[in-house]
Parts: sequence; structure tokens; C-alpha cells
Amino acid sequence: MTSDVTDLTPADYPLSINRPELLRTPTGKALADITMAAVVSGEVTNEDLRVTPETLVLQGRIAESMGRRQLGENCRRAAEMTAIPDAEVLAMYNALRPNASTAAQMEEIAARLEGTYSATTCAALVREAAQVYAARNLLAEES
Amino acid sequence: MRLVVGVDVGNSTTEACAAEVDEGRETERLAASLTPTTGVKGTPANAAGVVTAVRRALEAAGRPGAVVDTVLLNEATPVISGLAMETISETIITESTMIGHNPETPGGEGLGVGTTVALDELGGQDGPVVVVVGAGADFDDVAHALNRAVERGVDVVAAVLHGDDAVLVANRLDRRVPVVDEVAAVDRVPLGMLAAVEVAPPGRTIRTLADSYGLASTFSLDAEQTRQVSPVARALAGTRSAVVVRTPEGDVTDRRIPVGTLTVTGATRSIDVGVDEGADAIMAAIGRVAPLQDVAGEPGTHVGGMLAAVRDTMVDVTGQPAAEIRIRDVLAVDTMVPVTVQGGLAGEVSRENAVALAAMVRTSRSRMQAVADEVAAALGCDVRIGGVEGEVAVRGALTTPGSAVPIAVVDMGGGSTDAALLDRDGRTDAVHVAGAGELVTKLIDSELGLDDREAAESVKRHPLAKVESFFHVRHEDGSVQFFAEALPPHVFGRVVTVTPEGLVPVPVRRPVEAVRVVRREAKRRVFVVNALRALAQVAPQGSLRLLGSVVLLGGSALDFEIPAMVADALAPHGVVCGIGNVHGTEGPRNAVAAGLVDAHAAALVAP
Amino acid sequence: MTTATGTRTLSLRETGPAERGTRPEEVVIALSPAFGDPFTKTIVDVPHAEVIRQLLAGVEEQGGVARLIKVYRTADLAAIAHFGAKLSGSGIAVGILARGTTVIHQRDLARLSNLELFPQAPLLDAEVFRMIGANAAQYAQSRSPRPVPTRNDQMARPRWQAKAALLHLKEFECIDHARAAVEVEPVITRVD
Amino acid sequence: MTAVEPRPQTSEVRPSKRTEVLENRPVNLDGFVEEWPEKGLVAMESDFDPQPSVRVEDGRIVELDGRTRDRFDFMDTFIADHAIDVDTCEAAMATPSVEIARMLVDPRASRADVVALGRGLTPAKILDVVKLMNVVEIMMGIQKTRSRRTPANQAHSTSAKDNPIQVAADAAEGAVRGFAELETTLGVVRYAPLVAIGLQVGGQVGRGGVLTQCALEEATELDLGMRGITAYAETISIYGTESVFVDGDDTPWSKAFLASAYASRGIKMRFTSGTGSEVQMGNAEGRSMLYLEIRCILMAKGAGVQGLQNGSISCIGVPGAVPGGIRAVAAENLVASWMDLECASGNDQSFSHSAMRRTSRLLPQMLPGTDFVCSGYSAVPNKDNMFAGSNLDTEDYDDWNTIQRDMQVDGGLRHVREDVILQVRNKAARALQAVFAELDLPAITDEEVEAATYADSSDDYPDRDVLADLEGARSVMERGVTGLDLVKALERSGFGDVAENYLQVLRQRVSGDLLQTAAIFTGDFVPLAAINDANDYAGPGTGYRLTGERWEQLKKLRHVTSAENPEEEVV
Repeated sequence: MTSDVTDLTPADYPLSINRPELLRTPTGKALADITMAAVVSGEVTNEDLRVTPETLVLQGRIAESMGRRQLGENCRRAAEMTAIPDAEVLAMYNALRPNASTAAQMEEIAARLEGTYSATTCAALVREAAQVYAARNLLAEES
Repeated sequence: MRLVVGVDVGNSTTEACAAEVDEGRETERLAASLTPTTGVKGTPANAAGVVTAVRRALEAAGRPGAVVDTVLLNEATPVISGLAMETISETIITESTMIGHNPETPGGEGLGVGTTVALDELGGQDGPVVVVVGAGADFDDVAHALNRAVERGVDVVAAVLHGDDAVLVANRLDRRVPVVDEVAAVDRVPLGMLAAVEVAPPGRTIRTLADSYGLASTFSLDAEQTRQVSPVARALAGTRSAVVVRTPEGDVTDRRIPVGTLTVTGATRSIDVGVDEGADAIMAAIGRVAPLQDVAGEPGTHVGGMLAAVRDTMVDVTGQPAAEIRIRDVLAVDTMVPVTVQGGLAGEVSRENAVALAAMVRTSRSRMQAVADEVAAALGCDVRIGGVEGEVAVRGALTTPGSAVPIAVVDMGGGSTDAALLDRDGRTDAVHVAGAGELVTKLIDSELGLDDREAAESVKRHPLAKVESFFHVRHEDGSVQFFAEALPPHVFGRVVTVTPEGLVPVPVRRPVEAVRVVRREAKRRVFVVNALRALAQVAPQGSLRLLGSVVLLGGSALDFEIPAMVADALAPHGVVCGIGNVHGTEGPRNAVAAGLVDAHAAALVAP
Repeated sequence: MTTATGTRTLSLRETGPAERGTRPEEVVIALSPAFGDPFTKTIVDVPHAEVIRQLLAGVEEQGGVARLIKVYRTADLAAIAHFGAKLSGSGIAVGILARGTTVIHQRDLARLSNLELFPQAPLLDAEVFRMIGANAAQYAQSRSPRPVPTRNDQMARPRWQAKAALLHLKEFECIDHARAAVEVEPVITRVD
Repeated sequence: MTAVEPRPQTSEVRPSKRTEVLENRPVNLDGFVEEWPEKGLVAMESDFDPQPSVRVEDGRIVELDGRTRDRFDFMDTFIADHAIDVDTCEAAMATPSVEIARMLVDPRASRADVVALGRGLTPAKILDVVKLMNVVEIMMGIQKTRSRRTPANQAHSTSAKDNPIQVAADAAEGAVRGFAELETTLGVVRYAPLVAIGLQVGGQVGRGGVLTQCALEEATELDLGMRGITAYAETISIYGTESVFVDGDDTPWSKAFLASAYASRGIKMRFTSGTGSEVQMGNAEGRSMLYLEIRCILMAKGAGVQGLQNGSISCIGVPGAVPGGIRAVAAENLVASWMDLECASGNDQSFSHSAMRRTSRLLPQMLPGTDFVCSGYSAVPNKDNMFAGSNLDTEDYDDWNTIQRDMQVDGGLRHVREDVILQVRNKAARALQAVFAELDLPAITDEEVEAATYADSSDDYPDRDVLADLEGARSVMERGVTGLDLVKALERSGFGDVAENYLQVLRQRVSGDLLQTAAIFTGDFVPLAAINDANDYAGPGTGYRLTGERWEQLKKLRHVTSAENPEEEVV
């Protein structure tokens, strides 16, 4: 990541117009490479049309520069989640529903987030949920 | 090496087969594809579908955008089919003399004969009375009023109700009498007339009113009068409850509806046949004029309209003058349709006779050259039209392991059934006959009274089962399947089709067995009849025994029971019949496309 | 279909604890805590006497038998109906709230599932209750009834949503966790 | 019994003729109930709501609105730990409520200041502030605090027959009329892929850059989003009490996780909540509707979601029936805006039988402007609206445009000439016809295209072969068809401009620009968010003003007599 991104300001928004050089697709293409010709020739695939963790971090910084601390945090969690496959994201979401998981299962998810995906912020959210669920009687019964 | 793609434009699907061919080398088939045919087969609109099919085949071969050397097209000719149905019988009740419907739940049992009286006018009557209760009456009030009347000495022998209250009223009566309910037009029941009400025990049908002499005894009829009321008795046969009112002019008639004539023209003569004479008469007439040259119907009838529409479509498609378009085949099938009885008071439905007719027109005027030109322009390659229809299919089918010459193919599609033969001398012959999948769907739809094409289509395509609990179903073959997870509530207790997407309820109240019979009969009357009809036309000397192998192709060959039904029908003729397996790998698909490639490769070897 | 001419009142006579039935064709009708007492009519003023009379008539017309129970520990429709289904000899129960919301349930189903649900109480009249009773009886006899046609009315929201919420709250007030479900016998009296 | 049946005559007294007239007014078909504050059946003025309080120990909130941390329910915990700014809360809470309320109204207090102050407030304090405000002051507050400078609008485009051609044609018309977002849902859920494709293709025909969504259960909705067939999501419900939240099978943490999941795929998302839902489900825990909604708003903020759809939404019949209920609904929109969230402000459900009441319910959002005045204006006749009807539908287009012109306010729509509408409807149907053909989906006939061009409702279209369509829908999912496949299909079949519009929308996913607060697209594909188009209202003469070219557009109506030649109408 280049050094000038740490001081992103509201003036950099929209990145697609004001700072396109900062943006890359997951396969490393520039925004300008996503053209109709490239789509037709098959050079651009659906894989290119996803946001990268780096871009999410940039957007998070812009949000924070507007005083939107929580939106920034959400972008950070999202950046971590880009690595997790769709089905697993949904499975984790379902596991976070009330009375769906035991304390041990919640810890397992947190550990997997941390270990496999280096998703420390997400892991912290899950551990925090586990604590609250325990206090509010929202954990699944140990069987 | 040259990249060639064989393309078969069929009535409903366009199939492609991509291959690499070279002189002196084994042809390498790369991949196949399937896409809906665009426009009517054999017309310029096909080009779009052909291009898509070629593109798909190349994509499937992992060579998108590869340069194609040659596209091989079959010589497809337009086939247009149509379908119509005429109801040819009707039941008419005059003077509201008869109520013969089957309410789910009549009340009481037995026969009551008396004079009809409205509930409000009950009291003081001499002799037995049949009480007629209009809309809006409460069952408690009705029962109370009837009990009071009986207490006062009125001889109440039966009741006829508007609402679905018969059991409720009967259960509350001090004297048990038969009660018939759900008579929607109860206000039209003539009052002051002698009437008879009969209710049979559960699971039984009425005996007295469904019998001519029973009616005669009930109403003291002489021989001539008895003869006149015999249609009433016939109309009531099989019901659990009935009401008959004797009025001066009352009558029930069961009559044929004239629905026009068909003029069938052969090489030497024309015959007029009334559509209301039924399918057998129509097919017999066609047999008498054979070979059939043309068929025309009477304007203003469904059949006439359908035949005209088929002809008009062909005119539009080919630009040929209408006079040159001939209808070369017709299939007539007898069927039954539920029809609301005219003059009925309870919305009675009778199963009336109907004739379903499929017709087909084809032309030899193919416009494949226009298709070829357009495809050549779009893909920038050589496009060749080759192979007489049928011939190529037979050659493709011949690659089915175990098949041998003479070989016939049967392709049962949506609108027509096609057959072709390759004999020992290498000669081929092909025919198309009217009637296929669409007609089967229509028969199922009308005979089950579904009025829901989707449901009929589902019944046609999938086996049936009955959901007996949330955890098990009984399949139509009697086997029971258990489920670990509860089935969805909307199928509970229902007859369902077993589809790849799960169980789909069939909106009928008949048992699985009855639905199955309708489905198989519809398939037999169309597919089996047509397979035999078409094969007989191409068979040497018209004898099925002289056919060696019969290979079934096309979508219907993938049906779960049609191939077996056709094979069973052919077995007595000593014919080996089975599902095609083109090149031992493709199943009943791709025979023509693969056949085109093979023929092309063969020509390279021996120019 | 018939409609009652006179006005009738309903009283529910307790006959003992609600127990599991043995008749294989029976339908259990499970009433909510406020049904019949203290409430006497549905959200659209259909008297509870008429609701019960029509449900029972529907069952009877189909040759079935019905048994009524009243539940006090919950006002959750799904829970009431599922509880009733578990006590039903056939496994079929009709659950009904004081405001009229009704469901046909079966004991093997998940609690939140159902055979037929009639969520819009303002659209349920005597005729619909009769059909619900008739269908429940047919399910209990392993027949395949045609589902009762559901009605829909987008403008029910502005007219009834708040009253429904109010009745729901009142029903919740009648929950008595200490009181077990009882079998009741309906006594329907004509008052005019 | 249906809701439109008149009330039965209950009184024995002979009514006057006037009473008869009044009895027959549509407003008397609406339902009204008395308050019951003990149970939460009260809009916003309840003695049973808690008193504001906050206490911080060791950088952690240990008391919130009269409850100590050991007695927190999970909403208290989530709000204390995620929504409220610990550093500033004690000072903010010390500010008198009347002072804060005045700041919301006073143009000299900047939006930035009042938003900053809001970051430190508890739900009870926020309630205490808005309770001081009458409905005009609430509107003043919305005008100042709404996040985006330019107001916008959102439409429902659905079909009672789930007919994708209808959805496409109405989406195109809706887009050309000005909606920035289009939302659909289904009768038969399995139809979803085809209807979502219809919505997207139709929308991009009407106006490039329109954003679309399809309301479904989470897994399918996320799947369609990830494939690029839809562009945003909205129906992610949250509730104000722990018990109702759990009844909905979620918690603030599960929803926060889901919010991040959407963002991780570059998909715009907002939560949905609204007054009345908790009492409707019987578990308001004795709190007023607005208090509970404020808890939802703070929960949404804490989760870091960019926006919220609120304004009672599907429970509108509940606040609508109690005294001051519609004031409370306006107040919840104000609080969402003040908490710096994008606010899609309701007006999206059947609300009243009375046209006057429908309009008055709309004005608190329409006059000050919100991020989306309607979070679902029915761009189909209400009988085709599968969200159970909206406060406004296609019949109201001309009325809406006239009110905009009368009041000189921008409600996001405009009058469009008939020929333009016919043209985009026709093109949308043809584009979808081409896409279906390219993708081997059941053919759309020329007859259907013709019907779509001139249709009003689903009754005006030929019936589709539903079985074949459902089979096609299944194959779309199985074959893994993506937005890119649709772009290619459009490009190949001669709809290059539509393909280009669609590709632009997909391309934005890479930039993440639409993840920012209140982001929409202009017709030139410029993302417009509460950053580059931040609301700068600071009193008369500032902020968004309906002037210039846009005002000229909005002066047009179906029939306006020409000043130059009074014998003609302006076209």
C-alpha cells in the first residue's frame, strides 16, 4: 500500500473518480481495465468485480475522516471477511443467531476467524457476542 | 485437423456437435450442446439458434472463439402442428327435474317421496312432504323447524338444502330422513310437485332413482313414461344421492352436439365425417382415403379453426400460397371432459365425450439455404447443408451399440412423432405423424379436470406418489419411502408428482391409481399409437415384423415410462426396441448432429 | 353455507385437565387464554359462540368428532395449536386466538410450521370458520381437503393493525402460567 | 368482512344527514385506538419510559438510562459498547435537552455540531430532546440533519404474477421518472432470479446508474447480490427490545456480522426498523414506540451500517392509530438523520383509506426532503405491489408532481412525456427479451413486448408459462449466471448502451464508493454520498434549493396551459 493513503480526506471521495490509481480488482487490474471490450473478450470475469480488503480499508478511512467511527469499523471487519468463502460467511452468521451455538462453538468460530483468516476484529465481535449470550441465556444447550 | 460442427435444427431444440476431423484419422468428437430452436424449424429465424448452439459447443469444448472450418446443417423442413378439442355430448335438464350431484356429505339414508314445500310454508300439509330449504338458513334453525313440523303432524320425508349442512341437519332430526345439500340453485326447485330424495349409505350408490323401474314404481309411471325417464336413471347412476322432481314437461336429455364435419381427402376421393362421430370414425375415414392428401374442417368450430390456423402459419413461414399447403396427417383421440350440466341445480358435472385432434402440416420447401447464409456471415466459415432429414438421424442412431440394419428410429417430440428407416440396401424413408407430447398434456389436463397446463405437464413428466404422513410417501408402484425430515405442509395428505425439485401437489381429489391410469392411457393413445402408426408407414411392406432394431430418440426417449410402453407394444412383433445411445455415450440426444459429422468425415476419406 | 339468525352466547364449562385423546379421527380445538372469557367476539365482532358453533359444525358435517381445550400458559398461536395437536388422537388441531386468528396444526410439524394458517383475523367470518372445521376433520380422517381459499386485503392494515395489537396485548394479560390446560365443554345458548 | 366495508351502525339514535356523510368518509374506515402506555401502546409520551442517565467508569459506560450494567439487556450492552461515544457522553448528557432541541432547529447551530453532540447521547436523552419538538420543528431538524444534500426517492417494482417483463417495464418507467433505487420482491420466491434480472435490465434502460434490490431471505438475497444481479440490500430487520429481537431469530451481533458480510462483497446495505413493531409483537416491555425505535437507530449506528430504513414501515397501522403517532414517525426519521445515518424514510406501506391522511403523513418527509422520501413508492398499481401496498402508487404520480410544483420542493420525481415513457418501456421489454433469448430462458414474445409498452397492471400482460419460467429461474442459479453474463448478453444483442450502464454499476463494486453513507449514482455515474454531497443546510438560502434546470423540469406537468399561446398546452 502506498504511503499517501493514510491521510485520505473527504476530498478524495469518490475514489473511483478522484483516486482511481488507488483501486485494484482482486486480480490486480485497474478500474480503467474494466471495459466492455475486456468483458466481451473474457479478460474481465466476475472475480474482478469484487472489492479488495485494501479498498475497504481506504473507504473505512474516508468514513472515519467524516466522523463515522462505526462505519469505519464495519469496513475493517468487511476487509477481513473478503477472504472467507460465501457459504462460510453465511454459516457463521447463522451460528451467531440466538440459541444457535454453544459457548464452545462460538469460541471455535472466533478461533477460526483469527487463525485461518487473520480476522481479529471479527473474532473479537464473536467473542463479545459469546459473553453477552452467556449472560442473557442465549447460548445453545450443551448436548 | 479441421474443426467442424454438426448442427441439427429440430422442432423444439437445436443440437450441435463439435468435432475435429481429418483424412485418415479417427474423428474426435469434442463436445455437444443443446439450445431452444429459434423460430419454426426450416426457416431463416433458425440462424440465431444455430449460432448459439455452435458457440455453446465450442465453449463446452473449452475452445471459445475458436475458428470453425465448417458448420454442417441438416436439411430441415418446416413442420407445424396444432391441437384442438371438441366436446361432442351434453346433458341437459329441463324444468329442474333432477338433482343428481354428489355432495361430499349428504345426510341421513333411504328414500323419501313427497310433495315439495318451502321451509317457510311448512305446516298443515296432508301427505308426505319434501322440504326445500333456501340460502342463508342456519342448520340449527332448520332442524328445529323440521322437528316442530313433525311434532305438529306434518309427514316430513326428506329435505333438500342450499348450504353444506345435510349431516348437521340430519343429526338433529328426531325422525331420520334423507337430506341432500349443496344444491346451489335450490330456489329453482319447483314447489308443489311430487319429488323423490334418495341417499345411499357411505360408500354405496343409490339404487331406486338410478333404475328405470325404480323410478317407475316411485312415480307410478306407465310403460311409455318409463321409457321417457330412462335417461334420468342413467344420468343418476353412480351417485350417492339424488333428487328427482316429477313435472309435466320435465326431462333429461343426453344428446350429441353437432360440431361440424371434417373433410378428409385422399388421392382419389373425399369423405365427410362428423367430428361428433368420435375418434374411431375419423381415423377410419382417414384409413379409407389413404394416402391422405388434405384435411379441412368447418369454419366456426374448434377443429376447423385449428386446421386453418395451422395452414395460415405455414403460409406465413414459407410464403407458399395457402392452396399449396396440405394437411398430411391427423390423429383423433376420444377423451372425456367434465362439463357442468345445463339446467342443473347443484352445479352438477357430467363427464362428457370429447374428441381431441392433432394435425400436422409440412412442406418440402425448406429455407435452410437462407439459414446457412446467415450462419456463414455470422461465424465467418463455410456452411454446408447436407443429409436428408431422417437419414442422418438413422445413421446417428446406428452408432448405438447393439443396433443393426435394418434400423428404424422414432423421435417423439412436442408436436409430431417422426419415424425413419434405413434398410439393408441403404435406402431411407421418413415420415412425420401428428400428435405427441402436447396432446398428451392436453388429454391429462382435460380428463383430470385440472384446467392447469403446468400441473398436467408435471403429471406427464413425473411419477406419482401419495403423501401418507409427514415422514413417508407411497409411490405409485406401492413402494414406501421414508424421510428423516418432515415434508412440507402443503403436500400433506396429497397426491403429488415426484420431481427433481421435490414433491409437487396435484390438484385432484382422485386416488393415485386413477391419476396414473389417466396418465398412462394418454401416453398410450398418443405415443404408442403414433409410434406404431409411423413405423408401419416406413416399415418394409408396412410390416412391423420386418423392422430389425427400433431406436428411440429425442426428449421423450428420456421419459420414465414411454420407452418401456413403446417397447412393450412392439415386442409382439419381434422387434428389438430401446433407447438410443449415440456413439455409446450421448444417450438419445445428438444423433443428427453427430451423424452429420460422421457423414462429413466419411466423405473426406472417400471423396 | 348458513348463517345464524339468533344471537347466541358461549360459556365454557371446565370438565377436567386436558388429556391426550385416543379417537383416531378426532380434532382438538385449542382456545387461547382470553377466548370466550373475558372476550366474547373476534376483532370483527364475530361472536365466539358462532366461531365455536361453526368450527364444530364443520367437523360434524364431515363426520368427524371434536374436543375443545383451553390453554392458559401461552397466548402464542403456534404454541397453542401445537399443544392441541399433541393431545389430539389424530394429531390434528385447530388453534384459535380470541381475536380470531386461526391455524390448523399437526403434531409432527415444527411448532412454527402449519397445515393451514389464517393470519388475517379481520377477514375470517362464520363461513371461513365452518370451512376450517371441515378441513381439520378431513385432515384428521387422512383425506385431502382443498385448502380454504385465503383472502387478502391490503387495506386491513390501516383499519385493523392497531386493534389487533391491542387485542394481542389484552390476550397476553390473560396468560396464567400457573394454570394447566383444561378440557372444556361449550355451552351455547340462544338469547333471543 | 373486508376493511372497505363500512362500519356497522351501532347507535339506536337516528343519525343526521351530515353524520351519514361523515360516516361515509374514507377516513372512518381507518382504525384508531386509545393509548395504553403500560404496555407500550403509546407513540412517544409515556411515563413508563426511562429517565436519561449515563455513567462512565474506566472508559466504559456502566449505567445507561437508569440501568446499571449488571441489569443491561443486550440492546443496552450493544448501544453502550458500540453506539455511544464514551469520551463525550457525560458532557453531552449534561447539556439541557431544550438546548439540544433548539440546536436542531436553529440554523446557526451547524449540522456538524449537532451531529457531534448526538454521538454522546443515550436513547432516553434523545427521546427527551425530540419530545420537546412539534412536527414543524421536527421537519426543520430533518432538513438540517439529513445526510445527503440532494433528496432522492425509491420505488417498489413488483408484479402480482411475478411477471419479469412487467417488472422490467415498470422499473424503466420508474427510473426515467427519477427513482434512484428500485426494490422488488416476489409472490413465488423461486421466480426471484428472473424478476431480479428484469428489474436490473429495466432499471438500466430507464436511467443508467439506478440501484436495484430484491427482498428475500438472507442467503438468496446475498447470493443475488454477490452475482451482481442486484446492487443493494435493505430488508435486514432490527428490533428495539431483546425479546422481539430474539423472536426474529437475531441479535445485534448477528446483524452487525451480516452488515460486514455485505460490505465485504462491496454491496450497499441498510437496516430496517420502525415504531410499532415491538408492541405489535406483544413485547414492548412497557416502553413507548419511539423510545424503542431510538434504541434501534443507535443499534444500527453501533453496527456501522451506513443507513436505516425507518418510519414505522410495515407497522404503520399501529402508530397511525394512536394520538401523535405520525409525529413520532417523523421524529424517528429525524433521529436516524441526526445520528448521521442514511434515512430511507418510509411512506412505503398502505397507510390510510383517506387521501388527505395519506398526503399529510407524507409531508414531514417530503417537505424537508430525506435521503429517500419513500422507501418504496409503488411504481406499479398497488394491487401489483407484493410488499402489500404502498402509501403512494402509480395513480398518484401526477398528484406528486403537482405537489412538488406547488410547494417548490424536490421529491425526487418528475413528469415525463408519454412518448418517452412508451419508448423506455418498450426498450426495457425488448432488452429483456434479448437477454432471455441469449440465456436460453423461456422466450418473451413480441406480443408481450407490445403489452409491456402500453400496460398499466399485470392484468394487461399475456400469461407466462410459469412452469417453464421457474425452470429457467432454476437454471439461472444452477448455471451460475452473473451480472457480467447479463452485460455480455445485452452487448451481443444490440443493447450496448444498456450493457454499458449495467457494467458501470458493477464496476463500482471494485471502488466501494457506494458503501459510504447515503450513496447513490447520478445519471453520469458519479457516486453521490454524504461526503461529496454532504448536507450543508444552514438556514434560508443555503442547502439544497430547487432552482435552475431541475426546477424547470419540475414545472412541467401533464397539462399546463401555454402562456405564449393559451390555446395550447406546454409540452
